[in-house]
Amino acid sequence: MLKYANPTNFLALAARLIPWLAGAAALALAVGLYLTFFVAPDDYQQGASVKIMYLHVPAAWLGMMCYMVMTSAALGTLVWRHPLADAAQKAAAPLGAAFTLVCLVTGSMWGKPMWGTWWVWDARLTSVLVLFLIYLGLIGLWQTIEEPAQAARAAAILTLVGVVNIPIIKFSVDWWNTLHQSASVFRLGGPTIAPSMLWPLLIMALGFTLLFFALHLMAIRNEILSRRLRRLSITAAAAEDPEVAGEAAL
Amino acid sequence: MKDYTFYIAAAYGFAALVVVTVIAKIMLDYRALRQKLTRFDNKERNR
Amino acid sequence: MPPVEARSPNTQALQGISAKGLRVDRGGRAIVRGVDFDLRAGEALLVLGRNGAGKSTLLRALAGFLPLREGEVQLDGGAEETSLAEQAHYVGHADGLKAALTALENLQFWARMLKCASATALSPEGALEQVGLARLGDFPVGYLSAGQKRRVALARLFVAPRPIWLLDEPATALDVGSQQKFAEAMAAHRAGGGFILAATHAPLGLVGAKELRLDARRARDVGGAA
Amino acid sequence: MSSPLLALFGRELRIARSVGGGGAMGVVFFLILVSLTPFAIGPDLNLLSRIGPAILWIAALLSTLLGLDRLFQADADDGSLDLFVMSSTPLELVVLTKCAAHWTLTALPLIAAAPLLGLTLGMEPAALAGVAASLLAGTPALTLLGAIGAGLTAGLRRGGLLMAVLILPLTTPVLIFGVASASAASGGTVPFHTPFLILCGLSLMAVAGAPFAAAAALRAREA
Repeated sequence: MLKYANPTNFLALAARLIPWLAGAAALALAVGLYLTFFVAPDDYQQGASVKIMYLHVPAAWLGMMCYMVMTSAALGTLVWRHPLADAAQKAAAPLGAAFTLVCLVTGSMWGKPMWGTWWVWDARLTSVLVLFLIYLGLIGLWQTIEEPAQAARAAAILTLVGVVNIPIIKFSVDWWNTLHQSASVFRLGGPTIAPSMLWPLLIMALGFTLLFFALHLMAIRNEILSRRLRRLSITAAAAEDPEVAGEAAL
Repeated sequence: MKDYTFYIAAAYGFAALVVVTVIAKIMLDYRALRQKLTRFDNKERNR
Repeated sequence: MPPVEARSPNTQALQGISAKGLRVDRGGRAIVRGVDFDLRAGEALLVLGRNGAGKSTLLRALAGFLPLREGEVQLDGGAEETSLAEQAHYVGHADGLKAALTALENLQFWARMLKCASATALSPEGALEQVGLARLGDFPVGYLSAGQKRRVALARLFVAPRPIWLLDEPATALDVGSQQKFAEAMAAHRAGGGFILAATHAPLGLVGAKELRLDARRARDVGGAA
Repeated sequence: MSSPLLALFGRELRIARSVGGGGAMGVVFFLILVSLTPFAIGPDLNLLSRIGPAILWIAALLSTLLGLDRLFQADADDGSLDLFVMSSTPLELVVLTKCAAHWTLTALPLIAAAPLLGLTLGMEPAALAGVAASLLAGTPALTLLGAIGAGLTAGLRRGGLLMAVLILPLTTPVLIFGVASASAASGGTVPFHTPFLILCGLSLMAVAGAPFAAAAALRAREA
């Protein structure tokens, strides 16, 4: 019975992997933070506020990467009917939403010193906002449909529809942004990044990615356990009537 | 060069807050699920 | 405005219910016409008839969900100014349970919502015991089978006791054991001076119950005190 | 008297929590509506900040109303509504309690989120406070008027849209005085308290009248 053997194998695998991943993530983040605050030079224009970039850009990458993970999980659910795929997809959505939220808020906090307002409808920030809304929609879908298998298929379809639309959204937001080019907007990111600033960025991104995978495995484990609990309580409820003989036959 | 420490602190503070809440939620869910499942096993055994 | 806090209905026990010339319309058509019955404390009335004869309509009218086109219902004894509906329980096809809540939570809610300070009220746990679902208290109702949901709904009768039971096919989805248990509960209710008006096809084991036959074709009341 | 209504209030909150973010869905809808407007109007913050209060109020109006069509539907389907009619607590108070629970679950998060979203429209703090205050005063009226619509359409299949069509015209005064008091907060000819007090009056009128209308609508559903 591959279908049932799989989750238990996964739990054993996860139990081994999670401590390592968590440790590596902590290490990478520590090194990244150290580099960011003590080694990387300030930007000649933006001054020290560029340090927020080391948080903002990795968070944006993670938001995108998480959606790619969900897309492959959606394919796993719909095409190969892999039992763990929908658990992986459901586990990834809140993480994706959290990372995009971090990206949006840190972007706004970086924008305040630059443009004097908390939020600017910059092309990239707006696309990330739409991505954040898509994540919220997916999480809402899972909360509404109780039956796991049905919810998984619905969410998988919505994710795939989303992945087709994200490039279109990106393009149309850029076009929308340039069409209304107003003086107060200038693109985030600035010139090519000097090597001394690139390294901390890559290490921070690595740290975030490791953190994501550690949390993702843990969330999948939770999802498997909660489904097992649901199944157990349904069967237990049905089998709960020793006194009333005829019940099971009904 | 204006002093941006407030914004940097706010940004990193918020990021830390979100990450810690996500980790805490996952860990708490995990513990709650383990407890319920073990309670189920005991109930099964001693029924 | 009747006092919002209903005095406990059985300060003086309800002696009898009598109905004369009841007529209930639905969609402009007389579904039930010329219905008379008289019940004394402890008696039961079986409302019989083919599907569509208006059994449910009559019960829903008595419960106050539908207006009576003609005729009236007399209550003698029992607390004044409280309508029949406030002294009755209605068990219809829908169980009135929230799937997301557990059986206990549902019963605790109904105990407080249909609040009545009568001594014979069972605790939610006791009521579940009465219908043989003691161990299912903390399961979400959504996980229970149709029969179990039905029994949780019937447990509501014990949580906030009221003299009149309006039962619309109470035995559906119940298996033999549960039907037997419920028949005993009904007998106990009648022994305590309660009234039972049940619309049913399956035999409910109501001993010495009066019958009221609503026959759709002749739309005429044939029944009467058996 | 209070214990049945408190029990009902508790049950509503518990159901919304266990069925997943009952309230959260309304806030997400509010967030989406507010973010859609700049896509139509353009990213220019000066323009957006001028019409900010209007955007926030229209979004709040729609998300409050469209969250309401399920208010009585679930109870009508599972038979709880019949039992409410039979309980010794008047149906009007049951309706008022359900509206209070719904208001706490959807309108309060909305009022908390409105100022944050106002930032994305470039509104200054005074206007944000104005919007929050006007929403606090206006949303009870929206919830209660919506409850009348929900009572009328409980049990109908396509109730949601019909309910909005029935009730939206009735909410125009609330919208007018709501936006007026929100804009007045950030300076302008009209002092803040004039439209604001009228808004409070509208809400109080709704609290007094709507439960009777909604209860009558629910009773009429059966006959």
